[in-house]
Amino acid sequence: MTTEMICAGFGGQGVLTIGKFIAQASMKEGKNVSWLPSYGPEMRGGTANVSTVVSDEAIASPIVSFPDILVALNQPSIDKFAPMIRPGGILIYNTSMCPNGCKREDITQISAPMSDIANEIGNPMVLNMLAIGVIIGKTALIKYETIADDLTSYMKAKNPELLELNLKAIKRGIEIGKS
Amino acid sequence: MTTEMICAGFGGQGVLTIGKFIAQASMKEGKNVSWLPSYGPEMRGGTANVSTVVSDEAIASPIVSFPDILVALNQPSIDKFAPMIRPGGILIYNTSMCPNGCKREDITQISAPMSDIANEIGNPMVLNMLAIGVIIGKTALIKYETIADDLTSYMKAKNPELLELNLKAIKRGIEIGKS
Amino acid sequence: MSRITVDPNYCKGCGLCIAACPKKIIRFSENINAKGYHYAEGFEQEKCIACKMCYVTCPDVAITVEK
Amino acid sequence: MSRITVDPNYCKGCGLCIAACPKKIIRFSENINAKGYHYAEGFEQEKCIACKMCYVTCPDVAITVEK
Amino acid sequence: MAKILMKGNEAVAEAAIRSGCRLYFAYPITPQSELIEYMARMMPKVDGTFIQAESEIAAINMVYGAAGCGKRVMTSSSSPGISLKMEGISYIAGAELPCVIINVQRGGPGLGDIQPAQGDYFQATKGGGHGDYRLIVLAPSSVQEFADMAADAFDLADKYRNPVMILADGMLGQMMEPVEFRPAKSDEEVAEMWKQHKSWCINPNEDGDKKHHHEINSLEIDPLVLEKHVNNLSKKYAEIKKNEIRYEKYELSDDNEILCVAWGTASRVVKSAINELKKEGKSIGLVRPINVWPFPYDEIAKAIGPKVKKIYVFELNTGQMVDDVKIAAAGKVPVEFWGKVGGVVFTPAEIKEKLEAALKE
Amino acid sequence: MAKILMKGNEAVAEAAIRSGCRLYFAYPITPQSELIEYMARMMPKVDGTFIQAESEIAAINMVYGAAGCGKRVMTSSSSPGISLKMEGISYIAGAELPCVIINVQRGGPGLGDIQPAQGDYFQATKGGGHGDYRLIVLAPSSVQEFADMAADAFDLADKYRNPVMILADGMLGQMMEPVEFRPAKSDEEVAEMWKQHKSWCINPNEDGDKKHHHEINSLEIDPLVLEKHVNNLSKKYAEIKKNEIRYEKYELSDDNEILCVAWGTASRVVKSAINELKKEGKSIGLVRPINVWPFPYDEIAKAIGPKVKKIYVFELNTGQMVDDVKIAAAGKVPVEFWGKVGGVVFTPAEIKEKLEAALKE
Amino acid sequence: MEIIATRPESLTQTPFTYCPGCLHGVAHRLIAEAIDEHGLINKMAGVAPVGCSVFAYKFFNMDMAEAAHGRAPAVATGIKRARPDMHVFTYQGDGDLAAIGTAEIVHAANRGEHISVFFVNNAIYGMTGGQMAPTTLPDMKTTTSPYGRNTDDIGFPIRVCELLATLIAPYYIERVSLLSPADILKAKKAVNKAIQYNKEGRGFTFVEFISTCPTNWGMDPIKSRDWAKENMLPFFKTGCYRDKGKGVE
Amino acid sequence: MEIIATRPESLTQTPFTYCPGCLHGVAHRLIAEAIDEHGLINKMAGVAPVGCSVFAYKFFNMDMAEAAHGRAPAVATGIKRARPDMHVFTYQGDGDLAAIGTAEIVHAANRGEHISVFFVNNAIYGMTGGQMAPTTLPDMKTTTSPYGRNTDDIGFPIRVCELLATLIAPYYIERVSLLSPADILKAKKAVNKAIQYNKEGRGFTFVEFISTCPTNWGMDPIKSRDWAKENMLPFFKTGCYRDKGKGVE
Ligand SMILES: Cc1ncc(C[n+]2csc(CCOP(=O)(O)OP(=O)(O)O)c2C)c(N)n1
Ligand SMILES: Cc1ncc(C[n+]2csc(CCOP(=O)(O)OP(=O)(O)O)c2C)c(N)n1
Ligand code: SF4
Ligand code: SF4
Ligand code: SF4
Ligand code: SF4
Ligand code: SF4
Ligand code: SF4
Ligand SMILES: [Mg+2]
Ligand SMILES: [Mg+2]
Repeated sequence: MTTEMICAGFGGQGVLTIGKFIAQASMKEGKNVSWLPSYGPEMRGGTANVSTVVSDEAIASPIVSFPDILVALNQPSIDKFAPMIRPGGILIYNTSMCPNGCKREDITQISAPMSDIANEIGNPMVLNMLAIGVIIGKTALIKYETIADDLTSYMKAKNPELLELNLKAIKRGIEIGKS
Repeated sequence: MTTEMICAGFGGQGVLTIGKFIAQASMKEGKNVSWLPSYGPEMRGGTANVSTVVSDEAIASPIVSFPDILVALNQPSIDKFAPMIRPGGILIYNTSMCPNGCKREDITQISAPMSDIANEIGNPMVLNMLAIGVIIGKTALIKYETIADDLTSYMKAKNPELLELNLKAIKRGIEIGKS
Repeated sequence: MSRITVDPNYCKGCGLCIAACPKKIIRFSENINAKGYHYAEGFEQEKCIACKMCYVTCPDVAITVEK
Repeated sequence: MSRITVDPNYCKGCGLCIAACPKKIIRFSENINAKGYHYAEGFEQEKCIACKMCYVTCPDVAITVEK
Repeated sequence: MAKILMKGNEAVAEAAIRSGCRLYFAYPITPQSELIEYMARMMPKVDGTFIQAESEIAAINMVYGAAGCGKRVMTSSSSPGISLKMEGISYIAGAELPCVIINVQRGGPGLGDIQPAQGDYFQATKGGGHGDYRLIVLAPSSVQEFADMAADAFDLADKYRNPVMILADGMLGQMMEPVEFRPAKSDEEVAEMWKQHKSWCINPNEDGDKKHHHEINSLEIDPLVLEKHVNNLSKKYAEIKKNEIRYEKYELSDDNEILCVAWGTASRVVKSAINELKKEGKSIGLVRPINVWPFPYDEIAKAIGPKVKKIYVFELNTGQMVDDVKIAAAGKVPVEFWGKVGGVVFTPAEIKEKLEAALKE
Repeated sequence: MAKILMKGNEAVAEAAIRSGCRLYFAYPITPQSELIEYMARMMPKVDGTFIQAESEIAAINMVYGAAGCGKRVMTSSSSPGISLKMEGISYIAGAELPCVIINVQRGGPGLGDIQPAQGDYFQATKGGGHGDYRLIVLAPSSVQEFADMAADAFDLADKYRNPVMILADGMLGQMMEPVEFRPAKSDEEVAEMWKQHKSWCINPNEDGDKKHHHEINSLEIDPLVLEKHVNNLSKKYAEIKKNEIRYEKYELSDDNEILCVAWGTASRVVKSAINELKKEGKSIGLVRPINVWPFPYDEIAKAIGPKVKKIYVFELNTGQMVDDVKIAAAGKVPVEFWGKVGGVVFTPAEIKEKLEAALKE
Repeated sequence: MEIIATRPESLTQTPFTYCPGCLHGVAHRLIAEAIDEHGLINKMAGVAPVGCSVFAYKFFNMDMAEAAHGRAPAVATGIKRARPDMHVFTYQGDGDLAAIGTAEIVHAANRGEHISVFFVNNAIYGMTGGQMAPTTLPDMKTTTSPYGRNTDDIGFPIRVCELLATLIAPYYIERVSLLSPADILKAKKAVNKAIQYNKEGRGFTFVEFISTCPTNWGMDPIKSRDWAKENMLPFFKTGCYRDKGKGVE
Repeated sequence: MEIIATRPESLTQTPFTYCPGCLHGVAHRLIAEAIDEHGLINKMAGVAPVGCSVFAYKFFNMDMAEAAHGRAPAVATGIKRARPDMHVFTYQGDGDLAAIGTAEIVHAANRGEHISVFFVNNAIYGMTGGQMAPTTLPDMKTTTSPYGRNTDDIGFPIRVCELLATLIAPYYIERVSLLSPADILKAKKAVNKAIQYNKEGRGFTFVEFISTCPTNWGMDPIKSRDWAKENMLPFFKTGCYRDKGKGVE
């Protein structure tokens, strides 16, 4: 099976990291993965996006034209990428920054005021972890444990508090995803 | 018919000009001609040489490997090029600067103390005209009149005296060539 | 009587005009423009002395000053 | 007692050493070398003061000075 | 070693350091800047040299100097910057210096854009510089291969005293994939490696040998001497052609109705299309040149199965390698080309469509 | 006009001036320096501009600027200097600017030597610069043709808004042959010529048109826009391929036992050998591509007479155009190559020997 | 009411692509105003560099050429020589002008080429993501000097005005700052003078702007100005290095 | 009798390919002597340029690299960085260093690269047959300035020492002349100092030689020296432009 995902948002929202953590965890779970960011001056001030592919087979092309999953953290990302979601695919979006939402009915939509929830949790920076949680909750693409291990080994020494916030955000995201 | 000629000598001896005047006169007489100098730093201080081809047909290659005529104004030129003269070809050389001459017997050799004769005529610079004369005298490759016209149109206004010396040198050369 | 107009199509909300205005009569709008920036806007325009400092500082040439 | 030797393999007959010698004891040889140059040679070497000016000037490093 | 998720640009830099590269000179350009930035961070940690040169030209000439000392040295750039290195590369090839050059290709011509492309195939394989020389050119199609090729490239460069180019593209440079590194050379190994070049390279005259005089040089003013030199180069290139053909066979069989040829990034997309068509019962094979110079002419000729009615070449350019494929095919079957340009990467669906049309012909 | 005996380097310069070239930027290099020196002498006399640039790179970028004004502009160099222009040429092609570039080739690679060679065929015809672009490449084989090509080159450049290269060599540059010039364009004609480019080039906004805004540019950051641009370039190149194939047939006949293909200086020598063999009753034909890009693939294929058992390609390099000939031959008959390198020019005798051996096979 | 300040005619309507608070825009405006004020809009041609200001060819409302990285002065030379009846300027960043384009700027200046060069010094490569520039300050961290610019290893920032002032031909060379409204007003005078001299055909004119790169410096626009004032101005002294019109040689 | 002056060991036995009276040979000898005197023959590597001194790689008796035209400082950088235990010099002409190689010399100097650069200024391109150099004097005729260098059109000669002295890193910069035995003796001191500083690892050292080109100037060796004294020395002032060892900054 192959899952193709695009994560998109404003420059500072950490969308590249969403893709990276998903790819990294999938890799640890034995999958083939690829991660391809948009790059260059288009990023400046504007929007950033990343294509992530997770597959049991070798990955032919890391370019995702028709995503199975789109994570959109702002409205321009919905406007640009939502039309390309495969019928039956999933759109996860942040209502705090997507006033207009998406009109498609042939896809599953999950939305939450993610920016607000992140602030609630205590740090706007955990927005991307929240999104990861939603993906896990909705799709079981990766296991919570894998990513929790990853984060722990990476942040425990440096910043145990932030680690806690991050894990909290993921868990909260999982809830949203499952609901 | 095709005549291939190499003229060679020290840098200041005007060998390139010999080739040029022969080529120019032949052109005026309706022949196909080409003129190809040695070039680049090898010329510096060292010897200069030029390949001239005169032909009734289109000239395939302007490079002369086996000359019909070699004009050598110094010994190194004999040493370098005389071995390549076609059997039956002609070597014209300047005994003033070629103490060792050339040992080949399968070619016609014409020699004279050309530097001394040039001085006699009144100007060491006419050495190359002398050589042209020898070529004309020996081979009738071009007509005296053609080259005399050329020289006249070119020098009459600027330097009538030098013109006279030049013509004198050519005539003297023709005598040598014929003898 | 003077006033400024900020063109939201150009403004990127950098805040340099706000810092430059001697009268402190520029602020960020509550609205965002198409690029997502809270653009600048003048307020209490009666205080404007048409000193053009806002215009001079604005890197996006978004401001028009009238007098 | 001093003297100079000019190596004809290096000398190009530029004459700079001749101009440089305070004692005027360098001249062009009547012979030419392989490259066709009348190379320099010392004469009246008893006058040489080993000042090395000839060596210093020679662009082809053709001169050896002995003392 | 466990697999690490890494950008191609960083993976190849890391692999180069592990293979003993301690000198790296380059100038920033998108989409290869992560490579130079990685080197900037890492070289000081291994006592290596990183210099951001004043230009690509300076960088390649620094490489010339360091390679002239027999040391493992690398530079990298992207298309316009590589064009600026052409004179320098010709000098390096002429002087027979081992070094590694990476081109993370982008869309051209001119300033073009910064998206992945394969428009520099001709430049890399036919000599974009003047004169008769050849680079060994390796064309990766995954981050893992990109990294592996760094090590291979240094070994090939040393073996043949020849510059080696890795011809990647913006996609391979920017994407992350899992990568596993070969073991790193120890400091001692690195320190010793240059000695294989001691007989010709610049190095201190430790034993005061009066005859110690090595010349790093591509000039031979006497044409007969230059002729000999160029003929020797040709012999070396012939040797490389004999030894260093590398290619991948994918789904080749006697049933193949079409034979595809594609390299680098393009080949991944083609594979994907072949897989799809296989599911539909169509047999299509692929030859992927791994080294694009020397080129697997004979191998492609041999891969033309009995039922193949056409060779289809797909590239991210207007048709470059297709010339080599035509030479390989030598008229046996028609050779068709389709490509995308300007930094646009074709999709598996597009390739599938082209192949389906060809199957129907 | 009477014929004048003139060096190729000078004849082409004179012809360029006569064709309306009033801007010339270059950097000295042997064996093309007489060209720059001629321009230095003559440009002031026609109120033209001659600038000795600080480098070949500066020169080609000055050309970019002047060509961007729609004016007839030229640069020239020899092999290493041409390599330095690769980035600039790619820009000029990308921005579709008309200009003329002369390469008086010498022996390579690297500093090589200064004698005639044909080692830059690949660079000229396949794009030594990055990205997908093409130069129109004219390959003279005599001083007369060299001069004529200057005029042709400017016309082609203007017609297609494309850089045109004249690919000569040290022999053609240095030798004198009789040359007859086409009539010179009048000052008025020269002054008017740029106007064909008025709609896109840099020029004063005489009527104060508010929309007057021309961009000389090769950048398209959006890949879809760049794709379109490159596809348009491809269409233009296809048009050029259709219109601008030029080649010479020499002694072609149905009796030909061998078909030779050679270009430029090399072709002269081959003709000589063919003539000799003709005297001995052997029939050998020659196709000489006059424009080496676009290349006369079909014309060569057609020239393969019924008795031809081999195509023999002779070049002053290690084998470059031979690739194109192989594509043209498409396996119909074997293609053999022989060449000389390093600035050594083969002799008619050597070619004859090769052909005799081939006839005996 | 009357408009007393608004977008100059010499700018197109296209919004700049610069980051918020990036001073490239200020430099653009000053140049455009000077062109307007000298009535040169219809006789001016500009040359854009490769750098963040690569799109300058879209922003100036006149014929523009986009040059290869570093080669703008050569391109401008070609234009000016082809079109002596036009006026020509280049706009270049510090990587473009002081690194890869060193030879071109030195020689255009040395020829006394009749062009105006506007040089934006932000001590970094903005476009490519914050690499070290020739003008990067000692110990300053960039993505290619991650441990700070080590002057023992790679030397000090190049001061371009001082360097060009060793040449004889340049007519006018001045360094200004864009770091405060007052500085911008001074900078405007320098830009106007350069364009005026250009109009009068005096020769080579050069204005260096001390600028910022909020994005790659990782500071907000206001902080980055302060940082530049504190750190760049002491090293890059503003002032006039050559003004033949005023006898400053 | 004892030999008090003869060919230094650091020269090979190969005769120079220069024209008679060409002062390239004097510069070679001074460098070779300095290498001998500092005992560096076995630890020195040299870089030859493209120019008449292209064959310098044959003349210096040590490991040598022949660089592409203008790129010797970059090549030397590569060598020095690869072999910090060796000492490195470049030898360059005025076309090589001050035209095509402008960027490379400025940046090698600016990095304070630990190399010695020897720069032979003969105001012309010797190798290629007498074209104009960046250092060609005003009104001087060359094959590419056949009517004399027109300073209105193409500016004035570049004074490289003055230009490099605007950079901070260079340790030693001096201009000397080779135009008389006395000058040569002074030049020898400068060369020795450069090599000594190089040996001591002090940094970038630079010596410019005012030289001649009898062949392309069309003068005999003695006349060409006189011409240079009269015409070049007033423009290219000899002297020390930087000596950090002596506090000359
Ligand atoms: C030949 C070449 N080399 C490198 C690049 C990549 N490049 C684009 S912009 C740039 C640097 C720009 O820095 P600067 O000139 O300081 O301008 P800024 O972005 O800071 O305004 C570089 C290296 C290129 N496009 N072409
Ligand atoms: C890239 C390149 N451009 C041009 C040349 C031709 N060239 C060889 S030497 C030279 C100039 C040499 O002049 P200079 O540096 O002053 O040295 P000199 O001969 O006067 O000592 C030139 C232009 C070349 N070899 N390579
Ligand atoms: S013109 Fe002056 S007072 Fe008015 S808003 Fe602008 S800065 Fe403030
Ligand atoms: S300075 Fe300009 S861009 Fe910045 S906030 Fe004010 S109006 Fe907007
Ligand atoms: S050492 Fe002095 S005195 Fe002796 S020959 Fe030489 S210059 Fe003359
Ligand atoms: S200076 Fe040297 S080369 Fe010149 S004449 Fe004297 S010995 Fe000979
Ligand atoms: S990256 Fe820096 S220089 Fe470039 S636009 Fe952004 S702030 Fe300005
Ligand atoms: S051409 Fe000039 S610089 Fe070159 S060797 Fe001869 S005299 Fe010396
Ligand atoms: Mg910058
Ligand atoms: Mg010189």
